[in-house]
Amino acid sequence: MLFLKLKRENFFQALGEFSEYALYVPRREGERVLLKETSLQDLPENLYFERTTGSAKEILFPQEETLFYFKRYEPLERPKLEDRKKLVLGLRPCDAHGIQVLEDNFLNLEPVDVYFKRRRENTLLVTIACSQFEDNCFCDSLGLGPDRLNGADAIIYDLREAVGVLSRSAILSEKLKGYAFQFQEVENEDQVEKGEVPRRDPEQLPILSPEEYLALISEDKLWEKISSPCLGCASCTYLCPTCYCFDLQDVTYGPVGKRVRTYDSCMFGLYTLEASGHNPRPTLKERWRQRFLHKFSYIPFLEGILGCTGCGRCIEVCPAGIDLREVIKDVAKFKR
Amino acid sequence: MRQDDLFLTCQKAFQERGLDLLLGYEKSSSGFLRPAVFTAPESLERISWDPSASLNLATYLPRFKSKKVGILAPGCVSRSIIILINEGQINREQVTIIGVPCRGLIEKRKLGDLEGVRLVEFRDVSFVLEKENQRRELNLEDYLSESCLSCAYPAPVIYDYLIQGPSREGSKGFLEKRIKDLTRLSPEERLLYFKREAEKCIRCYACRQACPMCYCESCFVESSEPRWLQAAPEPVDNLIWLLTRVYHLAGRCVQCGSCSRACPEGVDLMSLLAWANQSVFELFQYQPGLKIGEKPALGEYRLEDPDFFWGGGQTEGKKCCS
Amino acid sequence: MEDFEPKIIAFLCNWCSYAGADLAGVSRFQYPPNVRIIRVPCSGRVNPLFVLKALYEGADGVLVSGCHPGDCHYQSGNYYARRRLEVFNNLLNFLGLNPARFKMAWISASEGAQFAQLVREYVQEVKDAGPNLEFVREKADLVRFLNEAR
Amino acid sequence: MWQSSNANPYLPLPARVERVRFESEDRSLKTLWISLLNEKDRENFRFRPGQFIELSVPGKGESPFGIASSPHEELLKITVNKTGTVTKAIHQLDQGDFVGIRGPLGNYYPIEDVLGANLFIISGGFAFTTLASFTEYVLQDWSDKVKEIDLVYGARTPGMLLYKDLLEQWRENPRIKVHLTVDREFPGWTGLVGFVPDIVARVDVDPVNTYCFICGPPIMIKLTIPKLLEKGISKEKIYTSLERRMKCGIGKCGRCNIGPKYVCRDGPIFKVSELEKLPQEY
Repeated sequence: MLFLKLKRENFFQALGEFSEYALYVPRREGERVLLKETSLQDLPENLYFERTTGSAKEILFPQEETLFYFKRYEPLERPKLEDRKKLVLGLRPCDAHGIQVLEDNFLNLEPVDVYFKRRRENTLLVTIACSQFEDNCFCDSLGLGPDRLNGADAIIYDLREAVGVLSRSAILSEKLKGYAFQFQEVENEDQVEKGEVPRRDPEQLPILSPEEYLALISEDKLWEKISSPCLGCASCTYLCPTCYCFDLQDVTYGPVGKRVRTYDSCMFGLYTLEASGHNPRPTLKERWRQRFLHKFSYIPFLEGILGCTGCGRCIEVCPAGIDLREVIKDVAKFKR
Repeated sequence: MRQDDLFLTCQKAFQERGLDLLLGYEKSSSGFLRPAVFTAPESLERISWDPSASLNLATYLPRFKSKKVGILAPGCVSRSIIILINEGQINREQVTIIGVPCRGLIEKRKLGDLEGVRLVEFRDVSFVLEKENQRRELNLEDYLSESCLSCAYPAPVIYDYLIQGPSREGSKGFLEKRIKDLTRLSPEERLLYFKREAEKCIRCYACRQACPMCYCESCFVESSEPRWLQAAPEPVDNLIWLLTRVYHLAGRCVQCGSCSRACPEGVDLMSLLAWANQSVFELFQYQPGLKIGEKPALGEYRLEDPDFFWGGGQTEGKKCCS
Repeated sequence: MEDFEPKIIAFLCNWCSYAGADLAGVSRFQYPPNVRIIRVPCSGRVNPLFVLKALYEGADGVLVSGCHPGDCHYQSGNYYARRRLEVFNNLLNFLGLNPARFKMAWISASEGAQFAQLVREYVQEVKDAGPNLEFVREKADLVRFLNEAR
Repeated sequence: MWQSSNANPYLPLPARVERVRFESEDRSLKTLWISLLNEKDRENFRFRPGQFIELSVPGKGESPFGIASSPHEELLKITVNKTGTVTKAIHQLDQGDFVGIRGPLGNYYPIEDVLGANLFIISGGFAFTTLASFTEYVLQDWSDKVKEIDLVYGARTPGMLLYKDLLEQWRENPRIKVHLTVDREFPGWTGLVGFVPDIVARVDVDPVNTYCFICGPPIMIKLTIPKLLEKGISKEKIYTSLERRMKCGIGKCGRCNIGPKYVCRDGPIFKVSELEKLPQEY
């Protein structure tokens, strides 16, 4: 990892080096903040970006994606891989944690998902350490913190006059070096100067081990209680930075068609409904158990990291007002 | 409305009616209300009702077909219950309606930057928020949902128990004005407006799930045979989804605004819904959810209904909005 | 748009309008060939989703026709259709869809001439409105692939 | 499994339907024999009984099917029950139609782990596919390395039994005891009558040195396992193949998991002792 310090104006100049990359930043559009392509001139001087309404996953794992085109009555297929290079600036450390969870699923567990891989290779993710806590966010309660590199290629720290960049991407390091007034190799991200990072007494959340969570699998009463106000919509899962479940569907036009991948949600009944009519997760109770344990037990089991980033989006959007922090506490009460 | 009145009435209803559960609200840690299912009279101490509620509780009723259920009901919820009864989803005998006065519900989205703050209390015409130890008093009327600003029936239409207290005065106007403004646009501009709204939709179906009238076990939007539209959120696909849902609710929607408040992307659902209801009213003089025993407007007909078909009697006075 | 030949889907009820269309043919009443007919048991069978689906898949206009009020083979199907489709039509108008995209009509089994006239009128209406570009599914990529794959 | 990281695991291999046959009297089950079009794919496609493929009907979608042919056969055999959109489309396929295949996917019945033991193979309905493949494979390649082989296979009616040609061959084969059963008496039926779990209870096996392999409808599996436990067979020695709704087949899309295990990637074959630790979501 390289830690670089740049003067503010030099930092913006340095971004000029990335001319072959399309620049994406969070931008407000009415009530929503979306990742939008933008020009270098339109970047805010103070490098402050609002948190995106949806999660950052869409940059690597869009809600809708064509995997390949095909002819229906002849053996002909043509995969569609995206080659566009993107520099994504202004996401949060929690977004980068979400990307890490996605990377583990799509890249680290065999087989490798070529679509995700290609996008990841073509994307430079530069996050910015949070200058304040957002409504309902709780990454500090999960031990993640608003100043961590997580799955990003680099993170920017506001050092007042200067900009600090901690980079683990060779491309980024190489291009920024020439503009930095100081740079050094670092082993550990805690060694670097981070400027003012927001601190508060984190709310204590009892996070159990994956095994302890798994042991709660047949606590029907618990899952029933938690799921009882749930409406079974997908707003939490579609906005969640770590939810990666998807559906595959064919879309046709005359003799040709394409296979499309779209988001799917474990909160939908159809998600697991088998053609025979049998549904292994027939009620919201089983679906909630799946959603919770996937994040807090299965992902930690399989990938070694927590499947929740603490971004708080699910809390904000839940039409039934279900608060994941309280769910975490409720679940812990059942610990044996 | 007094808290102890609410608590004691609910407790009384629970015991007198032998309820299995009672649908109400409780305060979340931010002070805003959230739905809660109360299964024991003792737990009712937490029950609460104020303008920070969002979801229409009648949405939960079809889940409890075999249970005796109590429910807190302001005007819109009581009307939803009437429709659910009329459409055979629940029995009148199984629901105990605890009518509550309604001063309108807050649209959290309108709080904008203030969102996420703690709600401290409600006063006569205002409410107090706290953010980072700073308190602010805001005028309630400025933050009410669009649906509540055009609510003709804030007080419960039917009830078994009634909690006393002031309700907002029935008023039409807000959405009616919005509709009028929209109809002044050219059709092309209107289509563009609705397409832009549809583009926001992420197809999470929160609107459908938050709607008491969307109780179908399987929804056309997820049908695979035939597949009406794609699961992918393409603009026209989204438009078909929104439009068809609205059509299915024409003359059934009580305009409670539950779907609109549930939408994570802030799609304008109310304009279409209000227009559909207005059409039904102007064509058939029908208002949903006011009388038990009534059939839904599109589930019946009269011989003398207006007829705008080619080759039919009437072609004059055809309502079109351009 | 001189040479624009619209594609129109017509949902005709089996008992009146379909017979009316048949009569128009048998009687050699001339009408433009832009109409593709789908026979339905009753105008009351027409789910508004049929209309949306037809437009979505690329139709430039959709016509629904049934028996005149009072003549329904099933007593009341067309009365229901009258209510539902009018509300639906109102919604489409409010949405800003060109009014030519959807038309409702009554044609009896004996109205062959009227059917021909209706189609002539409607085809002209849709021609004036131009092709349906506003309410059709996005398929440019598939069209491109089809051309390449040929 | 997918060897190369460069391969696109979502891209089906082009294949052709070579032969079709209605398998059951009610024509709800259809068997297809399929060949891969490309020489190289044919060489690379090596499977073991128990694995499955994702079969694409382009334009209609994709569904998982257990491979029913033995690894030595040239054509891949699958049997499809007509239930949903994709399977309906598959039923309309005929000789010469093009399809797509992804696979082989999932794990397989671990014959190497059970050498020297008795095998008790139990199946019901049209879930017999992978176990038919397994049985044939064992008889062909491992016949001298296992002891007794018992097969219990049941269907609702005699006409619903799959692969009658194979069953006929095995009946002649002294290496295997075949117990066929149907739900109730039928004119002309000379086999057993009764549900699979009850027949299983009546078959005499050595509880210490017997490995069981079960595949069938969820209810049959649930009722059969206790019968085997009653005989004193250890949970370690009972293997069962599970079925779940699947999309990707490679452990990415998220839906087929039971606890932290993905049926498509870690299964579909599990020991009962493993399943016990997972939620009862099957």
